Amino acid sequence: MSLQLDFPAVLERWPNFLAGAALTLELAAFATVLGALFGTLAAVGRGARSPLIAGACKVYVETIRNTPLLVQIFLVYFGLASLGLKFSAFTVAVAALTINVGAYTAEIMRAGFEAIPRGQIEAAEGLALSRLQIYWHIILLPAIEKVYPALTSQFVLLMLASSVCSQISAEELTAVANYIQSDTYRAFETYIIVAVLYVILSLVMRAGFWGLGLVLFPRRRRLGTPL
Amino acid sequence: SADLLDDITQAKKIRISTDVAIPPSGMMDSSMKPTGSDVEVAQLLAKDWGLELEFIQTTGATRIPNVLTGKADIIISTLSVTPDRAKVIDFTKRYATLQSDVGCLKSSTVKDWPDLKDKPIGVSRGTTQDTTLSNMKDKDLKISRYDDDATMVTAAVSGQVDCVASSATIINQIGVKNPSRVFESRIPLATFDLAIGLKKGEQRLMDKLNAWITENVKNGKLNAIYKKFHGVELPPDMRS
Amino acid sequence: MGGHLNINHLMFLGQGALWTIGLSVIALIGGGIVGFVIALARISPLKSVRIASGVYVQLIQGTPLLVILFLGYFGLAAIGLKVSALAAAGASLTLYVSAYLGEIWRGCIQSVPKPQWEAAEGLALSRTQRMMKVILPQAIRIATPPTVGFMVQIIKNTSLASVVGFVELMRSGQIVNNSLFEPFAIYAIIAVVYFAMCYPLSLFSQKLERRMGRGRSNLAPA
Amino acid sequence: MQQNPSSSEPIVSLRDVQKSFGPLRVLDGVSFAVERGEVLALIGRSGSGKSTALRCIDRFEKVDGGEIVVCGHRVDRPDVDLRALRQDVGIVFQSYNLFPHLTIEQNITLAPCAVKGMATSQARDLARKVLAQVGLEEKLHAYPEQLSGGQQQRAAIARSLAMQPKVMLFDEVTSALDPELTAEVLKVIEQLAADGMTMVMVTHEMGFAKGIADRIVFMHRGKVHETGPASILTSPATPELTQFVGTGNLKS
Amino acid sequence: MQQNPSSSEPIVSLRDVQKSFGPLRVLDGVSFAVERGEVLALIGRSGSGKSTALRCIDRFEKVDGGEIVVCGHRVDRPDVDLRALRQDVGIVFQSYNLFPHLTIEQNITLAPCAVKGMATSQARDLARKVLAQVGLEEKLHAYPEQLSGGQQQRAAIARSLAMQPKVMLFDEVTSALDPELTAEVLKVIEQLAADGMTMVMVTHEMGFAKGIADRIVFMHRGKVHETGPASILTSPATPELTQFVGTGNLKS
Ligand SMILES: Nc1ncnc2c1ncn2[C@@H]1O[C@H](COP(=O)(O)OP(=O)(O)OP(=O)(O)O)[C@@H](O)[C@H]1O
Ligand SMILES: Nc1ncnc2c1ncn2[C@@H]1O[C@H](COP(=O)(O)OP(=O)(O)OP(=O)(O)O)[C@@H](O)[C@H]1O
Ligand SMILES: [Mg+2]
Ligand SMILES: [Mg+2]
Repeated sequence: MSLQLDFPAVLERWPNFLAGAALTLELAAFATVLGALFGTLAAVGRGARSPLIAGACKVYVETIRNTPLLVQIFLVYFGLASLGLKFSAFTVAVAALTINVGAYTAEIMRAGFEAIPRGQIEAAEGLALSRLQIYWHIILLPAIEKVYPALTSQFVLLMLASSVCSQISAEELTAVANYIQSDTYRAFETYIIVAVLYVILSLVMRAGFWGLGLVLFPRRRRLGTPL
Repeated sequence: SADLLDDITQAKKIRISTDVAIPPSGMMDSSMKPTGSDVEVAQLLAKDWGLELEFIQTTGATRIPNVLTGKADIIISTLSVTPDRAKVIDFTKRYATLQSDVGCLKSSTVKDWPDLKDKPIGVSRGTTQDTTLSNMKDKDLKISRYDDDATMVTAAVSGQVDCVASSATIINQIGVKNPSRVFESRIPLATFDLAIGLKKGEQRLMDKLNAWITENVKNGKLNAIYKKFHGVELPPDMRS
Repeated sequence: MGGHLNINHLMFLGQGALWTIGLSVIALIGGGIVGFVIALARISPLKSVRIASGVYVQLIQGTPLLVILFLGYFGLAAIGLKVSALAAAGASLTLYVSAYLGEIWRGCIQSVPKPQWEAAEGLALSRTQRMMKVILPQAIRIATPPTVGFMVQIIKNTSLASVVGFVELMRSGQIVNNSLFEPFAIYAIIAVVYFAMCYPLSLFSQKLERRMGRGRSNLAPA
Repeated sequence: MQQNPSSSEPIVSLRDVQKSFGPLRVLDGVSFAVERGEVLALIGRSGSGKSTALRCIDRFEKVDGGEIVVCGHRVDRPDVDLRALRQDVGIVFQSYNLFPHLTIEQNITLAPCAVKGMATSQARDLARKVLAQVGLEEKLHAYPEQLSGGQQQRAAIARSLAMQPKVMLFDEVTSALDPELTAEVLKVIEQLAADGMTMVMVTHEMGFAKGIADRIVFMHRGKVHETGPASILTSPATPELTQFVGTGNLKS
Repeated sequence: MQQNPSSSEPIVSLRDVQKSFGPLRVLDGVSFAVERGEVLALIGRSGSGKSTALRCIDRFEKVDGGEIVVCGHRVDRPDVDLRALRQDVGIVFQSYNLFPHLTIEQNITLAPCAVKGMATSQARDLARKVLAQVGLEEKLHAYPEQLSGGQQQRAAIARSLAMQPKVMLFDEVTSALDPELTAEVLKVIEQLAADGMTMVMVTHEMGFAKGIADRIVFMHRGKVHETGPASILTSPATPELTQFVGTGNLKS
């Protein structure tokens, strides 16, 4: 062993860790809610009859999915500033994460839409429901139900990916870790603690989504079929 | 491996942990070769000792872990001497100094600490400037921490922050990058000694490094390097 | 320092892109081999093996790659193993990729309809024979599109290897930016290069998926 | 667009309807009409175009040529008011297509509330009424997957009934069911016929077609090959129908 | 483990077999036996446990109690040699379950080569032989998806035959097929029966059961409710069977 481990020295800084974890969770929560809305709209847009809307949604989804989040964050952060628009690091981080996860949500939701059997839509058409009513009553919730595991995994990944927000001065968990380890010079201990915290955060998120699933899908709850 | 110095001599190679993303101490020239004051100091050292030189690329945050875990032999990377750091690694004598200031946009009205209230100050995370500002709890400062100097300077150049805490050299650099955003030093922060860092308990290597620094301060070579990149000379008390 | 974007900068970025590709290949091969073992372990008849591999996947998937890379780089050194940055990054990426590919492939293996397993069983094939001759050939078809799709994630995620001193595409962009300070232009170039590497793979994966979708709908009801 | 059809006019009429999928001509000049209160059975071997004909009536497929009039709607025209048409026509498919995430009651009340703007309480009463019609009152709050196939199919019929259509279309509504479940669904349809509902049904159940249909239309290769009262099943005029009822008997 | 069953012993025998899924008792003391060369039809309404009984015979389900002996294998015992058992038993399901990535020939030769170590050329001859038996020689090199449902089902039967089983199990092998395709599959099974193959078949085709089965086992609520020669279908002893064949007749 060329290195002595000293966890207490690092654990002393628990209020900082806690604040970082809280900010990570906050970033993830905002981006999840906004990204889910945004992505669902983009998914609907990709199926739009207007080739302009469908094309724009496709370009958005493909551009985001094929470039790293870090690059996107830098482009948003420095791009906005170059335009003379100044927002807090938190706002920019949430915006960039939303744009990012929105693209993935759009792809997942589209798969969900496509997984709705044709017969369901025909049955609804046969009942004289309008296009909008069909989307709202027949497609949306069952589609979400079908892709719920994929969606929740994507949002947990988003939470983990938010670690790159440290680069634009958002003091989330990884930023705190960098700060603490350059302060205490206990890098190894710091990162082990942070890894544990991330695992806990992802478990917390999964538990949260499980609970949300119970609320969203009353049938699953009543029939006891797990997601 | 009884002794790091023996290891180095035997390998005929010295591995130096240097951040090449913190101009003007470490950076890339237009043909993308490492250059900067720390880079030249490292090159001088290797040449004097007749060793092959290997740069271990690092960021501000990984400078110290690199020597602690034996991935590099020594650090030459604007490492300022602080009591906290001295608990973990050993420092040689200083080979240069670093004047740190709070610099602001030329057009801003900031004169002293109270004017900084609610103005985000850009700083490189985990640097001595960061620690110094973070300890001024009474002053109600708003600190924006970036992962390295480059990102911080980019933030200043692009307009995300109007104040930065950094070395005087870097503060002056900002205006060069973007003439419409010239920064100047407004509030002096501290002067730090920069030293070479190495793992604790390597006394023989430490002695040899100290001797080398003493000699090169005396013959003016270190001063020449400093002046070349920072535009000013080392402080008088160091040159005499 | 300073000046304008010149051919040297572009060469430097190109070199970074090569490293990105190299790291991706290492991650894919290493992660693929370990991931295959994980996938089999996740459906093992032994409960202990299933649980152990499940915990492994949960742990890795619950930790940001940045942190895994850091632990891999300094952690291995801390326990006395001298490894190069390449080996450390390769090992960390392998761990990371294996957890995800393992899960993807497990899903594909299990999505081979249950009657296929039963039909193979009814023909007296042994467990290994069922796996090798009936299930895996079908699973590979199902697995190809998501695997190609995941390669895109690998390419993008190698950008984090910069924290352990790798000058891959992202880091080379940062370094060039340090001498030019034109963040918007440089990051836009980086984005374009990443896009050029990733988009063909995405397209390919989508094409495979579509082609397979057609084939699958023709299969016997299960 | 909708005219009140005078009682002398047929509720559904097809004239020389043409329909191709790509190169495949599926309907090749199909004509028949359904009078008010009549039950018409569409029979024919697999692929003869029965389902396609039925789907054209409710405009799930656009026709290439010919004329379709349903309750006064010109279904062949591109400007037909689809939602008005579908309020007059109820359609039930082989795969029941209940909405899995809604209870039976929600399945039934959805369209009356959303399309006709019916008040929730009124729609609930309606749901109870139509469920009673198909003998499923007690399943009001169950989810589709909690019902057997036959019950699901009856619920689907109830859902259509709740829109109070003027004509009902059935596409092999029992072919996914086993004999006992088939029997309960057929009983419901029999009752509907007795109540005077106009119906067009595609079916493989020759016995049932014989028992309930006022008229049989036998389709063969996209054409109406033979048509007449139920008795044509026992004494077919064409060799094709003879062969068809022959193989159908294998099921007995 | 395997003993050569003397010709007086039944090939398949179930004695007081019990099987529950969770709280649901699906088999509640089922006993019957099948002699060499006999064709036994398992009938009963949906959910009565027919498929489960069949699956227990080939050990796709473990029984909770009772005794099952198949070709000398004690199937109820935990230490039964599964692969030996399945070489003696062929099973064909409703969903044909051909391996979609293999040609028909490869589907057929896979098990003989992999399990019995047969030489490839010999296995190919065998494939040709069994395909001829089901009338599909010309489809040797086709992939499953290129065949119709009836052809796929016949290929699945051929695949089972290639293992030269002592007894064949069929679980509603025609219920996914339409009448015409059903007829071609039933013809193949009839031929097998004529060749003396021992068979247990779950079926809904009453007419077919009547024509081919040496014995009928009518299951009801997890029990063997009535058993006897084919004639019990026309003159049932219990009210349950009466009702069952009654509804079944609706199909004619
Ligand atoms: N959407 C479609 N695209 C292409 N071909 C189609 C489509 N729908 C039906 N067909 C073809 O049209 C022909 C007639 O189909 P249809 O479903 O009307 O037959 P059917 O008489 O209802 O048969 P079945 O008794 O099997 O339901 C078939 O050959 C079918 O493959
Ligand atoms: N794996 C299983 N887990 C739980 N319940 C099961 C399982 N398999 C069958 N059952 C239940 O056992 C009962 C008997 O099923 P089985 O499939 O044997 O009936 P069956 O007579 O073959 O009916 P059908 O004619 O519909 O095929 C049914 O209620 C079924 O839901
Ligand atoms: Mg049809
Ligand atoms: Mg069954």
